[in-house]
Amino acid sequence: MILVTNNPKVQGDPGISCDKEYIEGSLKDVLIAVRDRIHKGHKLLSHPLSGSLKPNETPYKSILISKEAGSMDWDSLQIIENSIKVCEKFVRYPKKCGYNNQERLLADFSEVDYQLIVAALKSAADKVGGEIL
Amino acid sequence: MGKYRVVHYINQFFAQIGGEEKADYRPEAREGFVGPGMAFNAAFGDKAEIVGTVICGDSYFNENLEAATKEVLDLIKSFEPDIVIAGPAFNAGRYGMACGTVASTVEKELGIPAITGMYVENPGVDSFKKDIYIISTKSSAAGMRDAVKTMAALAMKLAAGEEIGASAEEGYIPNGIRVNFFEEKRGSERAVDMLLAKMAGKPYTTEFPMPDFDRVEPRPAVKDITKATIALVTSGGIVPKGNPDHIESSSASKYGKYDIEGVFDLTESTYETAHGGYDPVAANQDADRVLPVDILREYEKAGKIGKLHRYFYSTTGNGTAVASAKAYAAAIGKELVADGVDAVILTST
Amino acid sequence: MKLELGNIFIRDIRFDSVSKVEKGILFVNADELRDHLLEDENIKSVSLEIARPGESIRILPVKDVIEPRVKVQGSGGIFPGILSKVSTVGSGRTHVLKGAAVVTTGKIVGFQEGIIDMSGPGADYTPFSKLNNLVVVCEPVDGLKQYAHEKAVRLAGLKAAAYLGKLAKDVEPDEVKVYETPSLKEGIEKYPDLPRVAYVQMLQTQGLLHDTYVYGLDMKHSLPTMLYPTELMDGAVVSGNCVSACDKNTTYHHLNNPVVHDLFAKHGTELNFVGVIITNENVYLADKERSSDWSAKLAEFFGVDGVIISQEGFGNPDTDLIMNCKKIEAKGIKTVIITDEYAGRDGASQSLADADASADAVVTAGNANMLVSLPPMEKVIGHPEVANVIAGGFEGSLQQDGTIVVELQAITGATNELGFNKLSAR
Amino acid sequence: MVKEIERAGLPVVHMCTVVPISLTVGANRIVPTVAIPHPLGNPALSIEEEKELRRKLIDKALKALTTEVEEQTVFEQ
Repeated sequence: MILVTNNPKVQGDPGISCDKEYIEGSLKDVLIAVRDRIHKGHKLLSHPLSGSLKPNETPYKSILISKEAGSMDWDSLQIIENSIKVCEKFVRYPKKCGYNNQERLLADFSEVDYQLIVAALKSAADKVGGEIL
Repeated sequence: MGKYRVVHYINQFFAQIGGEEKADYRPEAREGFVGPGMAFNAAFGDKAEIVGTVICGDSYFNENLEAATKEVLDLIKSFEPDIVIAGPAFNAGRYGMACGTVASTVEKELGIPAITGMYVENPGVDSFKKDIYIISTKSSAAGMRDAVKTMAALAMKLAAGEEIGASAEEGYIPNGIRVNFFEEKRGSERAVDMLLAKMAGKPYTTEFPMPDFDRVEPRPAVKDITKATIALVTSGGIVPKGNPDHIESSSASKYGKYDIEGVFDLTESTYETAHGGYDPVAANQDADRVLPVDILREYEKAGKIGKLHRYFYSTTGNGTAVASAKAYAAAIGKELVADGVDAVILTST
Repeated sequence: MKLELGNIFIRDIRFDSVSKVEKGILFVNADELRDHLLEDENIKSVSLEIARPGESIRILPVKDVIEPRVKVQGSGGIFPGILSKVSTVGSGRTHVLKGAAVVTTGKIVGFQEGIIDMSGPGADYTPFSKLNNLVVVCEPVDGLKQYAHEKAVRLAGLKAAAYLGKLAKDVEPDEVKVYETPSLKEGIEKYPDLPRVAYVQMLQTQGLLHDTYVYGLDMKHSLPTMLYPTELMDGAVVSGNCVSACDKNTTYHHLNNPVVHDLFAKHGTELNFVGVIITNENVYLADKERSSDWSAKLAEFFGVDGVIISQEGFGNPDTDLIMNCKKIEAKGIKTVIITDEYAGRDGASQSLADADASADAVVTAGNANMLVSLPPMEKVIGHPEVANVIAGGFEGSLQQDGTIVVELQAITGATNELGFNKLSAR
Repeated sequence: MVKEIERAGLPVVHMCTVVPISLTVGANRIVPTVAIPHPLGNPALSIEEEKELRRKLIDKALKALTTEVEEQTVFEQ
């Protein structure tokens, strides 16, 4: 399993011991990196539009893909392409600003993304004997 | 405030000039209303009035599209209207195309709001529903009364610059722009009603149509491939180096057409991809990996195919968006047929 | 399973020295309720406010809305597995303070969201503007983590609702409605000629601030299962979902699930309402596959002719929705899905993140990206500065005169995907 | 796009990596290709091997164009 993320909290958590690909960039950059991996035959394991936060709200995204690359997976492809389209639809609109506490806001977005991917990792761990957590 | 000035466009039949035998009737303007215009005037009450009617035969219009449009437009303009109403055309195909052309050109070139009315299966609907409001009518003139009522109401709103509601409220054919409005029943009750209809095999209307999944009949196979002219088309975004036409990296609104006379191989220094939907490294190194010009030239020389068409067409769009490229794909298709191409190899990434 | 719902119509809510329900008025002893809620050591302070229909009041950010109910007869208590012990609810008799609600607000995260305007144009979009609301504003103890904070506010809302609900225990209801679901076998015998219908309810279960609890169980850890519809009316399903105000299902929505009510309205006459299949919306894709397989399998097993599928939330649940629809249709069972749209502010973008030809009967609750302008209110309960970061709000959305321009998605319950409202789009 | 060109009157062979997409967009003659970033090539091969790969795919495409079909058909081998 490979965790593609731009969330420093996810990247920095030693408790998440699977392979990580850290993206220094935007939420969309993470989606693009995952898309390119899917084109190479990796499978999507968690939904790229995790959470109900809109792509022009939260800057963070963490996505799980398979470590193995086989033949290209059509379902994964469809989901990532649709997710990129949704992202593009939202980022046309101005980003929300922090009203007085940008740091708190970013920390909260980071925390939510972190918790959502932990929930996905738990689902994954149940299947592979818990070795990844 | 004075009455809004309305110009009405109708064909030779509704002007009571004649049927098919008079379909070549040339554009003509008359003061005031003609034929169904009377019903419109009645529906406007004291809010508006038809100041002039422009008449044109359906054959004349469709066979002389550019000239007729200009003539009709000039006549309409001479009345200085606030709003233009074309038709309704019901299920008459050529009349529908004329009404759609007139109304959309009036909006585009004169900046005056214009509407028309058609039966949902009129070919004019698909061509123009995104450009203008087309009121949904019955298939024949028996639906004139309802059509006039709905068209007049929407026309008055447009003339006054009022906000236009959802298609279901105003009666126009859905144009892909989603507009909110309040239904009479709540969503759950509508869902129960819809399910009861669906289970009983009765008609119902979905509130959100899924994207178009229609099909086209396969064309006959090429009889003799060694004599055939084959054209290359790609949605993989292959363009001459530097992307001279500035094809956008995704959901491109245009396509590129490139001359490959004398080109035998696409190289790193001559071609690249403009596509943003995949990792471009492999395609930039060797664009033949997306658009196989090299092998087709080889086959052309060896007589395995008749000829590689002189131009290739290129656009971007990930697989699924290939479906949305409808308008320009139709244009490409037309051109290829006109140029005598026999078959197409379309490559997608 | 049979439940009698005794509705007591509430037309006003007031603070008083004694909490009671009298002649349609809900009196609340604020100190007593506050003390009750402060028993939770994670809560530092509680303030209570009243917001009535038509008043110039804006509440934000809203976390949950809960209707006060009490179990009068039958097994179990309201909110089983959370406030009451885990025993099956949905039968006997339950009293409801109809027209009243508890609204919780609290800034759990920086982007906390949800607006309820009690008057003006915003009031048209939220059903909660028509209720007499007791607003519970909770402040957590310092340094409380988000998940603990969410839980504390969630429980405070449920406890406040239960506290008010108890006042209805011995009050004579203004009307009594009876809802009954026979067993599968009885149903077939009783209504041999009616089409059999189930309701597939998708519950938000992605993780922090995106969770739903069924008898206290975090639904993301469950396989799809079935409920008698009346179990929902006793609080079997509780919202822990704080994100996407317009299309999250509050606990109030679960208690008053409109699909359940509208199916019951035709039960025994035009259809045979068999029951509710609840399923989840997990982030992990294999979970989505498994859960949709399971909901289709349950629908097949119940031998239904049709199902209504409702959604909760934005984005990836579109994938669950289409999977459920496709797999259930593939079993030869007719489906209608209820969703909402994100078609952009101009309404021109593709509305859903997924699509399939089998989804040919769709009910939409409207375009959540539509802009609305909300004029200032005389009183704001909660945190007005939150408007600028609220989902659907954007930079500068809080204007100098107090007007806020937001997307519809900022308004609590505006595009509810259970079909609670009349708002739609074409 | 495939559909519109075919509608104009020409047989089209769609060379596409993801067959389900091709089916969705309504192609009638489909030849599956190598990978999204390089449908008709493979950077891991030598230039000559790659050309051979491309020839094979083009052969398949030509065969598809000269084969009568009545419904959506995937030309595998």
